[in-house]
Amino acid sequence: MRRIRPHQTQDEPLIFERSSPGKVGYQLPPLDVPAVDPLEALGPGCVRRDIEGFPEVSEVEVIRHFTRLSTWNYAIDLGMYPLGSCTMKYNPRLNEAVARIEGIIDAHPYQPEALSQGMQRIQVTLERYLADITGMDAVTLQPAAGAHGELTGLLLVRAYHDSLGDARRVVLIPDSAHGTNPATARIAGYEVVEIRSNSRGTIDLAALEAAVDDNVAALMVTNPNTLGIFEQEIGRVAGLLHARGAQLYMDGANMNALVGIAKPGDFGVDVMHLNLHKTFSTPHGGGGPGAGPVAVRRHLEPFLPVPRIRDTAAGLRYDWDRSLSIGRVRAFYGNFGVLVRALAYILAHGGDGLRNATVDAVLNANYVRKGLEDRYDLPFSAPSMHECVFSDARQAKRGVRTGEIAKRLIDYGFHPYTVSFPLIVRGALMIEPTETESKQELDEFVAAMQAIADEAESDPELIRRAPTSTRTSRVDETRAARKPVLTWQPERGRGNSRG
Amino acid sequence: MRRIRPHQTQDEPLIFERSSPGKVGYQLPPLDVPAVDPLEALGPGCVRRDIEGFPEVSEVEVIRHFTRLSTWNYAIDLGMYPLGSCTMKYNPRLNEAVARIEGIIDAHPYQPEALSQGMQRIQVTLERYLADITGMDAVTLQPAAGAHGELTGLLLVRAYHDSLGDARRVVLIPDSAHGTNPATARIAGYEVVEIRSNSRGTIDLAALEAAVDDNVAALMVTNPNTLGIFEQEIGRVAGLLHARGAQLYMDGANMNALVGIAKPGDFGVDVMHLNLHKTFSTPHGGGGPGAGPVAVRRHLEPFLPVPRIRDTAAGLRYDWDRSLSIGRVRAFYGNFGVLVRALAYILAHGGDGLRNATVDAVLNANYVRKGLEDRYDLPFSAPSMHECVFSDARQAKRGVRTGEIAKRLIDYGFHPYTVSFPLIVRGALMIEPTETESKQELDEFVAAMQAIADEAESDPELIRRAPTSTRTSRVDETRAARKPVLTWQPERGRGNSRG
Amino acid sequence: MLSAIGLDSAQDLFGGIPASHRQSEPLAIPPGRSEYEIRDYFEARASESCKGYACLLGAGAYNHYRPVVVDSLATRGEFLTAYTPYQAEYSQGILTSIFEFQTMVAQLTGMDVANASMYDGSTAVPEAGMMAARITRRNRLLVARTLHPEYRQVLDTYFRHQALPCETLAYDRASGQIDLEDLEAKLSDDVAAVILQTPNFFGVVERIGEAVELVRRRGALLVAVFSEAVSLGLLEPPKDADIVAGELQSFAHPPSYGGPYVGVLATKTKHIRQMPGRLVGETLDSRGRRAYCLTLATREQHIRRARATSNICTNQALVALMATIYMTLMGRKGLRELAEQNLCKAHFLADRLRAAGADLPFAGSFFNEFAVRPTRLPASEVNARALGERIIGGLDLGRFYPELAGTLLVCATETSTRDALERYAACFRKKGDA
Amino acid sequence: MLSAIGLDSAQDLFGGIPASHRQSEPLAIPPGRSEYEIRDYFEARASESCKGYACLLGAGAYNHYRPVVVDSLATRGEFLTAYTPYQAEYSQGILTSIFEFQTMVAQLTGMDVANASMYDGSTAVPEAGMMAARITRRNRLLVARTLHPEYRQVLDTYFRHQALPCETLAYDRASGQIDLEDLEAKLSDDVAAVILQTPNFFGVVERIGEAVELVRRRGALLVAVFSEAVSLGLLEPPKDADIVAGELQSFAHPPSYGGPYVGVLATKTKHIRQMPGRLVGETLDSRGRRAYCLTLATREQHIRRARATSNICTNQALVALMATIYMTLMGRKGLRELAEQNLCKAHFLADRLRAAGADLPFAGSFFNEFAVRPTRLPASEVNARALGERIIGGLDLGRFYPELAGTLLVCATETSTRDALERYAACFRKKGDA
Ligand SMILES: Cc1ncc(COP(=O)(O)O)c(C=O)c1O
Ligand SMILES: Cc1ncc(COP(=O)(O)O)c(C=O)c1O
Repeated sequence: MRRIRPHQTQDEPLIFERSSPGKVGYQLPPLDVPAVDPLEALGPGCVRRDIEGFPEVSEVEVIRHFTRLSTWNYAIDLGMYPLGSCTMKYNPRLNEAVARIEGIIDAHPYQPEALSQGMQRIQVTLERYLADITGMDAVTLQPAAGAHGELTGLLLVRAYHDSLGDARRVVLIPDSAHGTNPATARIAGYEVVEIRSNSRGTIDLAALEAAVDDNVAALMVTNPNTLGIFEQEIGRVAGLLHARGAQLYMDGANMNALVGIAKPGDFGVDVMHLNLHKTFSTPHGGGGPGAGPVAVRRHLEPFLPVPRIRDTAAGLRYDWDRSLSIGRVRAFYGNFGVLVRALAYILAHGGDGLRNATVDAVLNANYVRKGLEDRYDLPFSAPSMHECVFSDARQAKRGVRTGEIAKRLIDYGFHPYTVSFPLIVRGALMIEPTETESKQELDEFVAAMQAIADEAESDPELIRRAPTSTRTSRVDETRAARKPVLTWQPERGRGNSRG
Repeated sequence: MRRIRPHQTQDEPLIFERSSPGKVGYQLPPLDVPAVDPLEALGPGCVRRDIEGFPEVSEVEVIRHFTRLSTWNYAIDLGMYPLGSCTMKYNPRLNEAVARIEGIIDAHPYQPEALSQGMQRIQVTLERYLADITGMDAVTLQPAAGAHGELTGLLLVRAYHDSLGDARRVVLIPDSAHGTNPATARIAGYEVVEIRSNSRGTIDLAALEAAVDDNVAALMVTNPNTLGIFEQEIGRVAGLLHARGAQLYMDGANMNALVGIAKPGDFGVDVMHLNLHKTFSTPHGGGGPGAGPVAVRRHLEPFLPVPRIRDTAAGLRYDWDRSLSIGRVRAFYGNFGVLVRALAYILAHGGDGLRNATVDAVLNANYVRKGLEDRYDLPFSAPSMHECVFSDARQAKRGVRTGEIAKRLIDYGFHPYTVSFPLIVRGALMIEPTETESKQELDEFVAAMQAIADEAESDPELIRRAPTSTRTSRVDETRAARKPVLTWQPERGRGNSRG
Repeated sequence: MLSAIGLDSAQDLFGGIPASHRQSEPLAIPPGRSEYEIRDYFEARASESCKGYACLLGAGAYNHYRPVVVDSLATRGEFLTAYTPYQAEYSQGILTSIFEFQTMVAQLTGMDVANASMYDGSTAVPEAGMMAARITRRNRLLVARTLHPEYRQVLDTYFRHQALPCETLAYDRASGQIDLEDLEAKLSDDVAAVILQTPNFFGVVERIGEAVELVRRRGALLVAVFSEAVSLGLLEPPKDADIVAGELQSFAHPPSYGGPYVGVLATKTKHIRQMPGRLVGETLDSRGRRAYCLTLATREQHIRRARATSNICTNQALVALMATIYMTLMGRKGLRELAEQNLCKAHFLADRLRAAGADLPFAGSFFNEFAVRPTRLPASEVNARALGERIIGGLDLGRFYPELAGTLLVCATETSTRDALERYAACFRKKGDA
Repeated sequence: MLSAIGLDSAQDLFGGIPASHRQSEPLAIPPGRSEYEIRDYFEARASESCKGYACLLGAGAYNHYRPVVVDSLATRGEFLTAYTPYQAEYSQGILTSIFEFQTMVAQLTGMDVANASMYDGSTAVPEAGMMAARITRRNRLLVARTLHPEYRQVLDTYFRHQALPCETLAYDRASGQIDLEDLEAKLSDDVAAVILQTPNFFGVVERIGEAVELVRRRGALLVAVFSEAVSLGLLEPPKDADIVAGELQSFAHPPSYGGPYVGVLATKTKHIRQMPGRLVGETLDSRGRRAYCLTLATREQHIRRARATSNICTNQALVALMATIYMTLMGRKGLRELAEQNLCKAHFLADRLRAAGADLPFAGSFFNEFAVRPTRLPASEVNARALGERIIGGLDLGRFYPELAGTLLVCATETSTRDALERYAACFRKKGDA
């Protein structure tokens, strides 16, 4: 299989190393009002002399700098990006265009409500669709990402219990959970108790039953879980919790397996978040922005962050007057531009299209699983939903670990899968192709993974040296952490400017 | 010098080899009028069955296909592009934005003139600025590129002579001229007589004098000429021609050496074209679009293509009623979007900025010349303007020719200079850095050229194998021409789909 | 840097220019403006234009949807800021896409090969005419009056000086198609080519098949022209023509007040050496891998100079790339569906106009535009009323065909909403009419 | 593909979901729409917004020019569609740009290090507060009432459940700055940090220097907050603070109805191990060449889980990239010039408003926004008149400060034309006033 070829890429120093005194990349219109002396207006101690070290380059140098840098990245636009749990699907360009429409991109969050009807309409429409998709009763769009949604959700649970005079201290979290879940629970003021998974890879019901008591505020469950397995007993889990007054929180990062097929509201979930930058295709942009709306059942609705939007005779209006609200989790109305993109995605797909996407996502994951299960160890055999998780058990015998297989995949022109997560699988390979990959792309991926399995037998050293096809070979992460260099310093820089 | 590094690039078959039946990349809105049966509306013989072989791919496949392809190109956005005679300067992104403003991009050429005042204002403003820059009296914006401007210009000359009852058959062209000049003269119905250059690289005045007679319609001269040398005798040249009733046509491809410094109208030029895609920075786009406005002295103005724009009491109005006009050279009003970009460029620079750009362009060319004259043969020593022309005489002794030095430059991360042009220099290296290159970039270029000169001495074979750093090694152009394959054919294709 | 080259001042750089030829006054162009002032300037010009109007003009410049993807890709610096791909090893991206362009244009037009682009449809026509003259070594051209009038004007300008006389072929007043009898009468053994457009300027599908037979009999070539590329999604391509010349503006490029557009020229394999313009061919690299490069350059001006097949150099590569991306997105099915939608919209409009009492003077079948004569109001009044409704109405054919003054050429595409079409039809009725 | 995995129907794919949990009804979401219908939908929403209005609102969301270059680069697929750069060898582009971002933010704020971004300014503040609590092992926070009220609300929400009490510091009614006596009175040995914003919510430059001294004496940390990043082009950075938390929206990201923005958190080297969020560090690759990677991940949730410094995972990388490109374009000189223009515009507006009889209640110096009290007309009427002029006037401070009802917070930036400023000032006069 030949998916990549060696080619040249332009090298480029740090922008600071390109600076020459006096250069600028941008011209301002002339000032049309009288000049003011900063020293006079602000007082001498308040005015800075200079921004030392700040770049001084021309426009064409800016263009080249970032264009050159960009060529060192992999991206969905270049090929499959099978990061498990990340749902790296195609990001439609239309969504970028609509988010930049004048009147949207330049709307000010404090502009009069009468001038904000379109912006409010976008919010209530998206809220309604997300409520339908999740089977929940109300949605807040304020959280800026998944982890932020988790925090919002747990604060809702906390406020709910407080309102009943029933303060609780513990949140239960399965050992397969994503790291944000326990981190969030702590920030929300809870203690975390871990629940072990059973041999099927799902929640151990007995362990759960033993752990649930009147001090438990909620269980945070990811469904399908991080093994890509649907929690079949989720109904009983919900029953157990509800019987003791605890809430069921669902981490909806894996909703790409469920949209249009199953609604969390139908299997007992009380509160959940969605990652619009996963399931709803808003671009990852190298690490954000995202949006993490939270959907709740009716009993939690009074606690949602302010403001809510109400439909009044005068039009849509913000409602600030909600005494039970947990308050704000973010200024203004969340990552609005991301919401616009997600709504565009939903409108483009429609109800049926969303369901079809789910079917294709699950089909693609199972196709990859089928293609690789002969060569890689599958620690859990339960049916896979949108992703499948292997372990490096077989390759480890030859001294080849998941992290190295991942690096080798780069030499085949694919971005690696998610490495070493979930933690309950030793040496996990977590693969999520998403629905937007063609059979052709999947076949090439499977062939690459098979070839690497062969190499693990025949030439493990080859894998350990990978990647050899990129401008930067294996990066020394230990060195970076040992003596952190986190900013450019003029003294150091020049020497290895083309380093 | 390390300017490039090896990196991987994604391979990609032809789009036809990616097709799967039924796939589409785009959805249309539902039809809001009754359906019509094509067979009925058009008659059976008129309706095609299918577009055999046309692509069938999804949107993400389209994105990846062209993104991957794009990574195989060099571009100004990646670095210096020192093609002589091509003026590959930085293309400001702002100009792309303004050309896409609603009301401009969607203006219809036949929309009522009352609704076209903005479009006409853009034209007259650009005409006025170009007239000022060239020192001429009137400008037509209709020609679509330089060669098209040449044709327009010669037809103007022809019409002018015809109007005097003085039909002439010959156009004189220096041997250093660009190929479009003689090709154009033929299409305009003239015979071409070549004028040889003197030892200084400029027009041989004696040869010219000998050739000018009453049958000569015009001399087409490039100034500065294709050696980057200003035709110092241009005043006398004009005198010679005018004395015999002939016209002086100037190929303005090299106006980047003159804008704001000297006006062709001041040294006897009667008619000339400009290449907006060179001097005025409109992007080359892999070979166009361009625009080739023609500027004329007053005596040629009556012959300009229709329509002209007149300022009337009712506003700007097209004037079709010009009995002496040569007619149209293109439908509508030329490459309007290119005109918009060029005007934006002029507005951004202003008069002084344009002049400064010229100074920098000439400075950069001379800086490069200085850096290389020790290592490469300089066949003509007259002062260089915006470009400098070397020959491969020294390297040829080691069997290394200009075309090979050019390919080797690729391995240093630079696009080659113009190869083997002008024809009067054996083995020409024609280098035009333009004003938008920084000293840093020029220094790297000079260093690369010097390194290649060293290699020509030490390891000529290395140069002959170049380029080795690109995904495609030396391309066999002879094979392509021997048995031309100009379209993809299904039978052939599959075999080497990742060829 | 000045000192590095041994000069004292910037003035010295221009020592090669005689002082008398240097300008003494600065340019009369105002000082440089900032990005936002320039934006404001063009926004102001745009506001003196068609913003917010529905447009029912076609006539060689068509309104079609433009998928966002096209611009997202075509504005990548690697495409936008590259030169003509003379250096193949550094230009495989653009070369590959041009090869795809050539292939798709050939598939679309039913020809064997196509070049890498011409300036536009209007200039592709004289290039086709000159090519035909070279092939046949004949020098007369017969040109249908139903060819776009501005294309005819360009043809005239090009041919007037080349001893290539052009004669016009009449059209049939009933069908709006070429008058075959006139063709037969004018065809003689010195005719290099007959040039027909289909759908023609009136929107009427031409009788290519019948014309071809007559043309063949006299050993002339048939040049088929199109200005509305979308029609090729549905109409039988002019397979029997010898040369096809056309305009691909409809494929992802907006009207943009007339340009830049992209002309195409396609033909049979046997004629490629007479073809103008750039061609990309398939070959191998030194390691035997498939590669592309410009080829058959011996036809071109930079090699053959005065004897080149054309003087064209810079062409319309970026617009051709946009068309390539567009054709790829729409694909085999999408282009068909698009063409059908155009057909339906135009026929809907025709029905509504007839119902509003207008006459359709031509009986020939049409694709997405057609001629219509208002009967209850003068054409100018119809359009004035339409403007009041923020609709730009059809083109008065009297501009180019005096005998058709008061007849409008209207066009409806997938972008024309039913509402706009109905409102335009209403403008044909007198106030108070049913 | 179904058959390749041994299934008969798509239904079978969902065998893992108990039938009772599968939905029986399809989603109540209308059928998929085409690109142009979606565009129309959002154009319609946009037309129900601020299009065509000049906006004099600031208050945490600022209107500044956005150079086209920013979007041209940030929308390149290689940036737009990449994931968080966990795989360093495949992400050197984004890693390098983040390293540059960290450096520029440090230069701008006068700190040693900055992280790779927080959600926004409002959430950066509680992260800074928690960080201070970890560093000092203390748990009380003192928060200026002049901190953006919505930031304070977010802080409350975060802290209410963490046994981290927040107390508010009064402001001086004359200067609009923090009341230093109140600060001194409330400072005690259990205070982790004092949180001040400068310029504060009223636009007034805060007395950071004086506050720092008091804070230091009690062993607490000073957290300096900014919401208008452009001010740092001119104002002395809060070098003496221990942590700087802020919002970079002003750098190339339009107000976008409140998001996505980009928060930053910067601090002194000694505190980096307590810092939340991602960090990029410099290192070498296996061949000894400079390279970048995410580092100090042991602070983060995916390694340290419940004991992480924060739960943040996805952040605002793309907006941070836009800010990086913007800072690079403006550069050392441009940012200064920009800041000066803002200063001039705001002071011009202030002069005009005073001339129109308005009161500026606070004496503290201001950058590009300030509080103003109309005296001749009620604030609501001033703004209503301004709307009639297509100007969105200032924010009534009564919304957050009942005692300031009828006082407006207005902002002028380089985008505010003199004409708009003058017309707004005119709205402060009674009709017929001089
Ligand atoms: C299962 C799971 N939960 C939570 C998160 C956190 O979401 P975010 O990164 O949007 O904060 C992720 C994202 O990686 C995830 O995969
Ligand atoms: C000197 C000279 N003349 C004429 C031309 C032809 O211009 P165009 O390519 O715009 O037709 C060129 C372009 O390469 C040139 O360099």
